[in-house]
Amino acid sequence: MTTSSVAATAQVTDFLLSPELRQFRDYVVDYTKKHLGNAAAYDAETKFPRDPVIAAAKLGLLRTTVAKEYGGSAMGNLASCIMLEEINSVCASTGVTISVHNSLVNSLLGKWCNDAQKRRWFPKLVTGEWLGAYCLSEAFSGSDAAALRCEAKKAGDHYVVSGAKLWITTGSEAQLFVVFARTAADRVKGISAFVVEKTWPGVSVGKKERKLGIRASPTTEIVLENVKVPADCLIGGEGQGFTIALDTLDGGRLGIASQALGIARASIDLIRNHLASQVDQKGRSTSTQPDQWTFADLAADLDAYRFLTWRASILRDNGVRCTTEAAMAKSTTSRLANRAARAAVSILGLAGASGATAAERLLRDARITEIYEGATDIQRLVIARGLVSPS
Amino acid sequence: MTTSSVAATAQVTDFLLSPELRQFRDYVVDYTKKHLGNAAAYDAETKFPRDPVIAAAKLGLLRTTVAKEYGGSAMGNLASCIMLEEINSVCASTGVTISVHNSLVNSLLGKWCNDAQKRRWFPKLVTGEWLGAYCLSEAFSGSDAAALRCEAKKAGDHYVVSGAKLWITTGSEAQLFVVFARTAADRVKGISAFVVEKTWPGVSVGKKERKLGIRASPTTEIVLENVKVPADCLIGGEGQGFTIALDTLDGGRLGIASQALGIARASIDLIRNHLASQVDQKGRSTSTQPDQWTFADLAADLDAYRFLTWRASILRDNGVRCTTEAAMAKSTTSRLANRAARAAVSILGLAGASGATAAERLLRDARITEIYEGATDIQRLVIARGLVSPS
Amino acid sequence: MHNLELTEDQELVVDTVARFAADTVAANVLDQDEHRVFARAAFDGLAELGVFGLLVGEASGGAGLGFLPFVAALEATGAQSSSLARLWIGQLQCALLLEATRSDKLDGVMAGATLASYAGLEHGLRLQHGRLHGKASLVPGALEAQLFVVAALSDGKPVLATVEASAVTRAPLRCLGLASAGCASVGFDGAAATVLAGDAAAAISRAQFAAWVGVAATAVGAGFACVQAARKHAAERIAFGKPLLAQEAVVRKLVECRRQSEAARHLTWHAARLADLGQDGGDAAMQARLLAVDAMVNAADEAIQIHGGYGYTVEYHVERHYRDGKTLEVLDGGAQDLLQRLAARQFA
Amino acid sequence: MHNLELTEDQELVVDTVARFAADTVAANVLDQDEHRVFARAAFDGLAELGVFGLLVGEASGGAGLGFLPFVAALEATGAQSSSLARLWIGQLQCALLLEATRSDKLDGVMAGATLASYAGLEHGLRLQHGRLHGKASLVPGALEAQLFVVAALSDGKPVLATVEASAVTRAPLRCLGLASAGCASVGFDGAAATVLAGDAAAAISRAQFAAWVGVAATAVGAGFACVQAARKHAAERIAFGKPLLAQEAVVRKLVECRRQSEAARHLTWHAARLADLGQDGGDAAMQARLLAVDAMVNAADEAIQIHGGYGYTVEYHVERHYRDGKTLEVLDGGAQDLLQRLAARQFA
Repeated sequence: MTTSSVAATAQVTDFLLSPELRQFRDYVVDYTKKHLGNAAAYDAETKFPRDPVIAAAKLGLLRTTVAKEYGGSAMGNLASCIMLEEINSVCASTGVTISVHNSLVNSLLGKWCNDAQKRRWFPKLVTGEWLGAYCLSEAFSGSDAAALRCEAKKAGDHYVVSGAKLWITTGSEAQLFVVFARTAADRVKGISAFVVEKTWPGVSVGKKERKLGIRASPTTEIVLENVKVPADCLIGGEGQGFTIALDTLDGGRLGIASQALGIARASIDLIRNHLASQVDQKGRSTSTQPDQWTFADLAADLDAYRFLTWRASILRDNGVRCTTEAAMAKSTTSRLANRAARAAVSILGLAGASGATAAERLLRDARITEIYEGATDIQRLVIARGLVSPS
Repeated sequence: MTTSSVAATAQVTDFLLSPELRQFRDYVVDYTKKHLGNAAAYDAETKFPRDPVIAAAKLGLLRTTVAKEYGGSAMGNLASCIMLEEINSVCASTGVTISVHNSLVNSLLGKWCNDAQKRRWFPKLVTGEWLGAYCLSEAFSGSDAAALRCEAKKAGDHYVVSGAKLWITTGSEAQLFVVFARTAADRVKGISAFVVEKTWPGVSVGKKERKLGIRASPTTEIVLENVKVPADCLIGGEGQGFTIALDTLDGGRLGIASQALGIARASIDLIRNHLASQVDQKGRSTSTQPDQWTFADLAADLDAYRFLTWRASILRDNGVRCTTEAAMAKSTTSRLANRAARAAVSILGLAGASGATAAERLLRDARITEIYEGATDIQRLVIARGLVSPS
Repeated sequence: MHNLELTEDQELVVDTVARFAADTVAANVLDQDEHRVFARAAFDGLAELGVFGLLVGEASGGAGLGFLPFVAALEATGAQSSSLARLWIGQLQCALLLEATRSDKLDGVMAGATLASYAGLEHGLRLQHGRLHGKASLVPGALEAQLFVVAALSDGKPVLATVEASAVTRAPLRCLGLASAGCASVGFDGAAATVLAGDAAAAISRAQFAAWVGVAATAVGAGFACVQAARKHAAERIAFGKPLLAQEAVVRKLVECRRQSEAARHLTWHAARLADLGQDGGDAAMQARLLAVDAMVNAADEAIQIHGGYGYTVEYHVERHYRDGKTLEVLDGGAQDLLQRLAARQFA
Repeated sequence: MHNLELTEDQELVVDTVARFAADTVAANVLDQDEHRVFARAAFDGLAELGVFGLLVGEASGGAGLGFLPFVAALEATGAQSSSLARLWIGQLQCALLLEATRSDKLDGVMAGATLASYAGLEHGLRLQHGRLHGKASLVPGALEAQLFVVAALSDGKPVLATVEASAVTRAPLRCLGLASAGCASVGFDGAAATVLAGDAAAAISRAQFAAWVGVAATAVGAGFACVQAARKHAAERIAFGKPLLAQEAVVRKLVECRRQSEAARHLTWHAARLADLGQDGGDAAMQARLLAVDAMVNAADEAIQIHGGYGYTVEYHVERHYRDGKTLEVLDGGAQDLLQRLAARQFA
């Protein structure tokens, strides 16, 4: 575990972040203020936030989950979560781009690739020259990931990969794809993971989805037609794909949990500002009790579920399996994000729905957090399985 | 702050309790197993759990919030919370007795009394020879505590205290009362705090409430008829009473939050056991998805809100004001306890309502946690006030 | 109060029951509940009003007035006592079952001379060679019943049978709620049973329906009663210099609770109307039962909160409604069973 | 489908609208919504059906058919397009207001020749010396309206006035929902207004009522549509070797959603019935509106979840219903306003 170096010292002591992490958070806040001002425009125009992502790369935000020997900053999962909460509180499309790059692609490569593979791809990934995408879902396999059909047939020193991957975040912008494909019939043990580069013959970007939210993050189909994938692009061993996919998703879920925290916080801040603005001529609050109650409940849950997210991140940073804890973090934060965004629209009223404030965008962006990288329903079953009959 | 000695070292590191606290928790669990087996009978017979409380005293559980120089173990608020979660997961009547004794009475005396006062009362309180009660509420002042009418008239070297205090936990069993009374007309600044001993002339136990739950914890009226209270029983200065009351309630709320956590956990454990018992002949689970979902959501919230409670406790242990954080802890945990207990009754069905399991008692006990030591509604306003216009 | 377009006969029954509930039942309900005293006098009072044959056809000696007045009268009863309402529902279920199977025990049950309890299929009882096996873990009225009407499986098929109380083993329960309803567990232990003739499945369905709309109406009445009680307390209780009722959040809760009970009431009426028209009101009845009980529990919960410490004592009605609501929820198979039935009917 | 005991005339209108909605409206609704195209053709289609005078008395040239067919027809419309339903509601509110004030503009509005938008008191507009001041920050239909009917305060009292579209400043909005309803902000900036005669307060109340039951019916229709769409997807989508619909938790959600919309529907009908009987249906209408919109948002939310990634795309209807539901919620003063009104009416 190359990313576990941070865990030598405590990251959170008595519920306070370490000074290093607080400093890092300030650094990220500075980035969001300088570079994410156009979030609403990117959304309206469904335009990929290229400049913000490049700026993030320059500031080193695309290498937090990569070991130092490969050019990363090895800050680990908790640092990534803190970063992602800040970024997503301003722009969820930028947020998910970075989350997938760091929490899915870089983390996966760092944990499962051999040294040669890491030396081959990390130089481009840590600088943001390349963005990464994670290609697991297909038209007929979403929550039921093991039902995937994409095929990888061994042919000498390479594999021939064919299939269509759906719902690929950053699909049209990524240069490196982690592709899960079937090397054998066995439902679970027949799945293997590969790195596929965009420029290889047979790789193409298919249909682009038009979505409710995170509209500036391109979600596309990735079509693989008889793509010759060199055998040295196999990640881990044949048949390890499903294990890799699930393990990686534990980390990915922490990224999405952090996205949800960011969206929730932004929504709660809108409500707070609205309440603060409701004063009579003498400066006394005229906000209604029911609105204050809603705000109070949301604010308490924000703190509570952030702790769940941090806890799971630290476990992962320490190399401890955190499947149940990550599922708790994702299922609670994603529901909170939706609840908070809906409340913001309700409480802001016409200003919440008209587009005059960020509320309506937050509501649309929030909705994806309950769906991708493991739907809420699946998270609940994961938690129940983890706690009712511990394995 | 005599109780802050524990805060020199971290109590919770990366969301894990310190070894000392884990050891202490085991110690308390051992107590609950040995001494709280008759919780259901005490409840059915509305009988004060005297033996369990005496056993707790012998094990030193009534002195955790008292400084060592006065015979306490100075373990602080977090340790108390951990203890109270365990005790309340088995018997909420025993739990609230200890919570009031430790979190309200002992904490208050330790923080606000002078040395002579402490030397006078703590020897009896830390051994459990005396139990303490906290007398703030009256018939016409509950949430609106500053509306209290109980009078304390200065007369030379003593005060004459008259009034009736309502909803006094441990009322009929306590030997020492902290009584809030009015020494001047000013709504807030006219309130002072006194120690009143049960044996003093004019002190009597009034009506005993018949309640939905915590039936084994006697809730009574305490009637004060021209009680001569020596001036050296005034706590702090005249007019400091309301400040003392509110500050103490921050700690008390952590006790009740812990009670709620215990009740929630016991309810969730009932659901877990029920789900685990639902298997077919081949050992496959036959529990329903909706029940698993309910369980998963409750289990995640239990962890989340426990962190809120621990955070506030640590702040208080460190001498940092935690009014907002304590309100977050109490409002979330108390609602969770009720939600969990209601779910347990629903999921256990007839066995949940018939008295065949603890579910129905948990449901009845849980309901008080949203009411006493600051109703949920008030906690929400406290949170909103704390966060919307920080003072 | 209602908007049911009842006939004069129906209206008379409803008004009579409503008066009886408000005048007579209300007087003892707190005390009886606290001390777990069986609501004998109230049951006898209902018997005198002749309402146990409300749903039984005139040909069988009943009033044949249908479900509409039943739900309206139960709403009034539920406002005072869920224990009594549940006893009434059980007695009426037994009457319906005995009517359908042409049992000679019908008259005694309709008259209230025989206190009868119904144990439904949810208890998993079995009938073999004329004897009943199994245990019903919680049956309202069972402690005082003279007669049990039992739905059981015989060779995997539903059958109906009657069992004399003397043939069973009963144990009183410290139930969460319905403390005046004589709830008990009933062990059948091979008790001799009289198997009833006729279409058991159809009769059981009708008895279930009666419980669904009956409990729904009871819960609607109790839900409104909680709102009413909370409103009264909030109007009288002064905090921070004004009545609680002047606090927006308090009133908001009451508005929300009332809205839920109102919606449940309309679904209940809809189900009753459909049944009286000879149509299938099953979906509406189950939906109404689910919504009404949720609304009752929620209203009781909020009413307790508005009462503060007072609401936690047995001197006010709201804690009783809270316990009764949760107890009503788990009876008749519980909410889970209804949701599964609805799922099968609507989405299979 | 319904159980409303409509007259033949009423039934005809409802069936015609339902067919029009299912056949014609449904075809373009996704595309128009995605590209924020105004539902002109559908509006004109409704005009051709002559439904803008549905609530206007026969003496004034309307159909005078009352609220029952209105809510039934709007439910069918809401199942397809909340944008169109909201346009209809606005047009009909204007017709009611113009009828009450005997305005000569009524005929054009009833015929649909004049597209009219209503800006209610919630916008805080003021009338002084025959000119309107203030800004309405979100008005459905405003972008395309030829005529505005405006409720404003004049010396603190409510008045009604009409304003020509040419006199106001309009800005299109990227609203959360109702993307085909031509939502815009409207600046009145001293626009010359024609003050309408008659009892403004009474007319405004009636227009409010029409919006409450109208939005309630729209949301009921959309709520059921979400359940239907989710059911369809769940029946087709295979996961873990079986259709989603075979998963208990999925069906449970659908049962719950349907139950909520069903309850809201009955409250809506109840409100409409009371109004048609000349009674006060205000409480029921507000309760119905609150419940129906909540049920719609919840159903859309669950339907998106059941659709998974597909539900997040604009190719399915459910994300549109989600946005539309939240947008319907904040119009007409929003849920807060309704709750405050109910509080004042029920607990003051």
